[in-house]
Amino acid sequence: MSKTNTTLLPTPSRRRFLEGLGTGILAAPFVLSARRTLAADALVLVTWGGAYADVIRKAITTPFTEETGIGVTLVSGPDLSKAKAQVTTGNLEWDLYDGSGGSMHNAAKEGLFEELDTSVIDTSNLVGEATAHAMPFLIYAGGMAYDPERTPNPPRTFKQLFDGDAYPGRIGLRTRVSETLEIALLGDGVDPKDLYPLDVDRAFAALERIKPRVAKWIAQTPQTISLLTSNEIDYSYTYNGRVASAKADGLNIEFSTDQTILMTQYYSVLKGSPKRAQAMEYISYAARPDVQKRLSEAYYSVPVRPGALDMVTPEVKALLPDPKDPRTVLLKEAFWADNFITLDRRFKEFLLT
Amino acid sequence: MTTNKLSLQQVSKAYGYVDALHPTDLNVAESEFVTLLGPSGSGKTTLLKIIAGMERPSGGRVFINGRDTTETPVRERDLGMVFQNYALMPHLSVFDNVAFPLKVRKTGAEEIRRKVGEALGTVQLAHLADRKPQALSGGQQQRVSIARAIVYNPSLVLMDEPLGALDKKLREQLQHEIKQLHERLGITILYVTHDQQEAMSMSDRIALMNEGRIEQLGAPRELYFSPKTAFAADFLGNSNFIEATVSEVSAAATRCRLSGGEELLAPRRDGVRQGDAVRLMVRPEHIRLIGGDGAAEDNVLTASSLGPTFFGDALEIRAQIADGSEVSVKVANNFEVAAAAPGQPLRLGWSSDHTHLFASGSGR
Amino acid sequence: MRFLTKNLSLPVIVTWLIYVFLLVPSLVVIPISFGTSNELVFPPQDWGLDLYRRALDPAEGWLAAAGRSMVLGILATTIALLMGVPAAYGLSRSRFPGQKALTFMLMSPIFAPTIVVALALYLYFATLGMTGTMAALAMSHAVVITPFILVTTLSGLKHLDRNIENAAMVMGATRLQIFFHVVLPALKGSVLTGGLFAFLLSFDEVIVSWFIARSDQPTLPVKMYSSIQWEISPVLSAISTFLVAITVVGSVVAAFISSAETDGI
Amino acid sequence: MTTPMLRRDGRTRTMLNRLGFGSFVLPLTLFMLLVFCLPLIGVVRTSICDGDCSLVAYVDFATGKLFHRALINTLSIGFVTGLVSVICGYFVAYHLSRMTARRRRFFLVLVMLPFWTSILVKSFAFTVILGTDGIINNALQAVTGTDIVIPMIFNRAGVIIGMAHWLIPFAVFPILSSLLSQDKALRDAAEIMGARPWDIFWKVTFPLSLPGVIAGGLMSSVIGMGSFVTPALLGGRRDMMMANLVDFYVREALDWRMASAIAVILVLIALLILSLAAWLRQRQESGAAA
Repeated sequence: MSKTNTTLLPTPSRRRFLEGLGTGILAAPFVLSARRTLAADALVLVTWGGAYADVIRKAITTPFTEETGIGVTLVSGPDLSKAKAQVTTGNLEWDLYDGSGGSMHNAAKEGLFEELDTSVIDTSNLVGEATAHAMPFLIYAGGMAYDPERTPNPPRTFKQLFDGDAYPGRIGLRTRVSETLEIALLGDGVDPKDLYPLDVDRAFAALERIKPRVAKWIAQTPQTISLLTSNEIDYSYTYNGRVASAKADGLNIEFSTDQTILMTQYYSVLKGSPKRAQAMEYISYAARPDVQKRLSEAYYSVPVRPGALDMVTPEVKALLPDPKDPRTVLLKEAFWADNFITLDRRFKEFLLT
Repeated sequence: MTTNKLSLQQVSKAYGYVDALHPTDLNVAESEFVTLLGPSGSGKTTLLKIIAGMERPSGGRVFINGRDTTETPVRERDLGMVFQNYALMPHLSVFDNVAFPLKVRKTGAEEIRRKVGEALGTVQLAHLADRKPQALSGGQQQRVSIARAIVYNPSLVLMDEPLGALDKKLREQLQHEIKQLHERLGITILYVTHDQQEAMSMSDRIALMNEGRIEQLGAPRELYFSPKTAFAADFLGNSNFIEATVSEVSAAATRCRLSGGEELLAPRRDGVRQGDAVRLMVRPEHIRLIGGDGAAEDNVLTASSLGPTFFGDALEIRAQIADGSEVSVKVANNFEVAAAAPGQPLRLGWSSDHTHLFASGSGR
Repeated sequence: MRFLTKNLSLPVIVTWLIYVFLLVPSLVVIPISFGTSNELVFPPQDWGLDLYRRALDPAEGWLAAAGRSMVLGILATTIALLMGVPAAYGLSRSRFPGQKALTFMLMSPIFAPTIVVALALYLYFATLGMTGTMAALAMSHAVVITPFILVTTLSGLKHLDRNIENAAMVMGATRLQIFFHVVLPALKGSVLTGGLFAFLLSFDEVIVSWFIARSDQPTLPVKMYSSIQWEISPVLSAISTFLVAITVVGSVVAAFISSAETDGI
Repeated sequence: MTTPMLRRDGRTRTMLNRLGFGSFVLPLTLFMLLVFCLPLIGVVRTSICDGDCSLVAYVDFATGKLFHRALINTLSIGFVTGLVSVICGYFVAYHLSRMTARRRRFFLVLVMLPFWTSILVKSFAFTVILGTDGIINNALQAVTGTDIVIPMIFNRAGVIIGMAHWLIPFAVFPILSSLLSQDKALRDAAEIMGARPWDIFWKVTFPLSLPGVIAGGLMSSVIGMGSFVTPALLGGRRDMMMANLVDFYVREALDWRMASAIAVILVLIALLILSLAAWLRQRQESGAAA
């Protein structure tokens, strides 16, 4: 906890001096507290922009406001460093944070988030797994996408993907250590139920083998689709929702639901938010089965409440992976919360050599 | 038969509808020092650029060393050039600047060293060979530039107002040096200047240019003593112009009448008839002040002094004659100044041989 | 040395290839902008103006972001010009100990990697509680672009005849009067060029803005950057095409209007 | 700015007069001290003190294989990018310097057009042009009648191409400026003395433009060393640069100490390169004067 209170210039006198300089001399006429101009009573949710924000707005925030009267303002560009800056300087711009993966849990360790109020939010009975600070609200599936015209016989599981003799072809994988190590172990033949805790050395050994076939390690999600359509890669590790919207736009692209890795998107409340109670209410609402059904149909996500999957229309359900399928893997966030930093570094070193 | 180092045949240049240079002929013999003299805008720079190849002539041919070079690229014309602003390479040492033309000719290192040494010796700068040009004075820089222009023995060296940026003292010294260099090495030089004294003191021949053509071409004395036009008379040296009307033309002389009633004699000139309006010119140093009633000259005018001006080596007295125009007289500096105090009556006399007659309206 | 512009020699071919290299990516984007798909596809299968409609739809926020970037660019360029041009003049017309070090310090943002500048300013303004303010954003951009104004102004000053200033000084003008009435008018060309370049840099800046800008008021590049986390919307191609078209048309018009054949950059 | 005040207030005026030209430099100096130097000092401080104070980040950097690789990548990509940008920039600047001012203004707009197209869209455009199934490779295959594929993207070449595309204008400006300031008489003189265009270029024009070349090269390589979006989009797995690591440690690992340490080292490298260039130039100049 002591770590979060540190800033780049920690001594109070120094800091006050700088504040005086900054606000007084440099910019007195311009300075506005970042917070002040946002709609006074609305919750501020930081989330991704573009089509994703449209989905969230349609499926969650607009009905939420209608039902509760609590306004929600969506801003784009979640960034943990900004969250850290806001929390450490006490100058909060956001209330709710939409994040995923190991870095989110790392941030929770740094003390950036409020603990979830379990009297408001039901953190049990979930497809995913809630932590003390982060509540799942959206589950999406990572798996193999391919061009059915170019590749009539694609690998449908990661084990097949790693079988270069039967399934030769250029592969696109992510530069994220989480997901990728899971893929490696599954590809190497590990049974999904024995996956965790990850056998890290075995995973890297498997990655080493497949390295020559990986045409691009993709940092930006859009490239998982554009590189496939522009024929730079044959098998792309990407996400079912992403493929579904590309298909809807007429692109020749298919997604294998035979084996997928389910990943969880979380909501957390920024430490010290003055709207903590409303934020908890919002999170609770987002996980409600009827909201999950709407989200699922708009985004092709797997509902976080077990029952909700059966409420989804059959057309959408056909495109969703089955969380009960033994081949499906649910990414274990607890593992990554503990190992993200060290493994990411090892992964980066692996990439560089 | 000796070939001219430079020969221009009907060279002309037009920019759009403007004739910058009318068809012009000019020959420069080997070892000759010819100066293009004229005011700015007279076409001398255009002519120089055509010779150098930096401008294409609109018509005519340029021969250098007997070879038609009208279409030859600049670099193959075998010319040297000295620029007003020196145009020394700031990134090269003095030695390398002078060696430049030899290096681009792929001359051997040993020969370069010898020739550059000689050239720098000629301009007395051998001791500064390692300096950068910026570390040199203006005069020294121009000497480097001269050394660079002669080191490869070009057929013809062009000098474009090379002394224009220097002060008077230095200018005179370098005039002398260039002249000596010319005589000692026998190089052929085409020199451009607007300074008539510089032109007269240095040149074998002067091509006086005005309004895009050569107005008169000849030895400095010839131009000075026998200017063919009022412009030539006016541009070279100082001159007094007097408006008059021809009253009588005889075999030996022309008699002219001034509007004030006086009559003056001038040498006979073809084409001038009785009744023509003419301009008479006499140089200030040819006019004498005549004391008493002595009438030792064939041309005499009475005038009223406007006062003397002291020039150190001489004294100039300005005077007004009967028709109201001004005449200046150059006398020795031991002249009794009081005699020329403003308002004093003066009698001016000069020989009719020193009187030049031009048709009115010619020149400026 | 006419060989590069007149005859078709190797250097000419290379030069034009470089122009092609500089322009072609922008040109590829143009046809994409007239497609109708929500995915980036080249060449588009159907043609239409949907993307432009979306780019210009106020609800999508692109116009607002572009306007914000415009204001920010003008603000930052103004700050940079107000401080950079006098500073360049002062530096070029005086000699004092430590001048080289000072010049280096003032130029150093050019040579500091952008990510470092971004991190430094981010931590700094976070400490001051100023992240997300327009003031912080404008000052950050000014830091990044002022050196470019310094460079172009200094090079313009080098070509300026100092005797004109001396003449003005003899006539009794103060340094300030000389600066405003003699130097500035003569420097117009290089100041304008520097200003334009600086404005472009500010308009295009992502990294610093990403850190400093307020998340609900992104600049155009930041909005572009945050919109691609999930998909690259082809709307971006419409926006790019739009900007390119405005620039080209504007500059052609400007070139025809301005008659002064001032030399310089 | 401060001008209207100066006219009225006599005391300020005399004070400023005593300061002389310094008063022109003062505002920017203060601004840079407060909004650039102070923040940079903050980074240095954070690299050592983030909660507790220690040099652990630097030790980590000195010993970590990841950092060594990223360092080598940064240096080599920066160097090659600077070189490519300067060479391409020279051709363009030379072309620009030999045209009328009005034409040049138009061409400069062309040179700056890349600025208006976001790298995000451009990365796709580059895929369309340079990719396996891209325009160039398809054309090559059509012309040669083979399956030849030149990998130009998602590798080191892709990074260099993408960065040069953005950095060429940065190189063009200083080179153009030094070309335009050259006295045309020098080239005329060289030509009259018999130099061929090639000689004139290499013996006169190019040496005189060296300051611009050096400035453009330094600028483009240092800016190149600090970028991370282009390598992520157009590079291969090995093209991770120090800036990518700064980005990662700031935004994902939230380890600002490490991020700051890497940033400090990045700045030190830039400083080192700059002083090396300054030293070389000084040596060359003083050597010439002696």
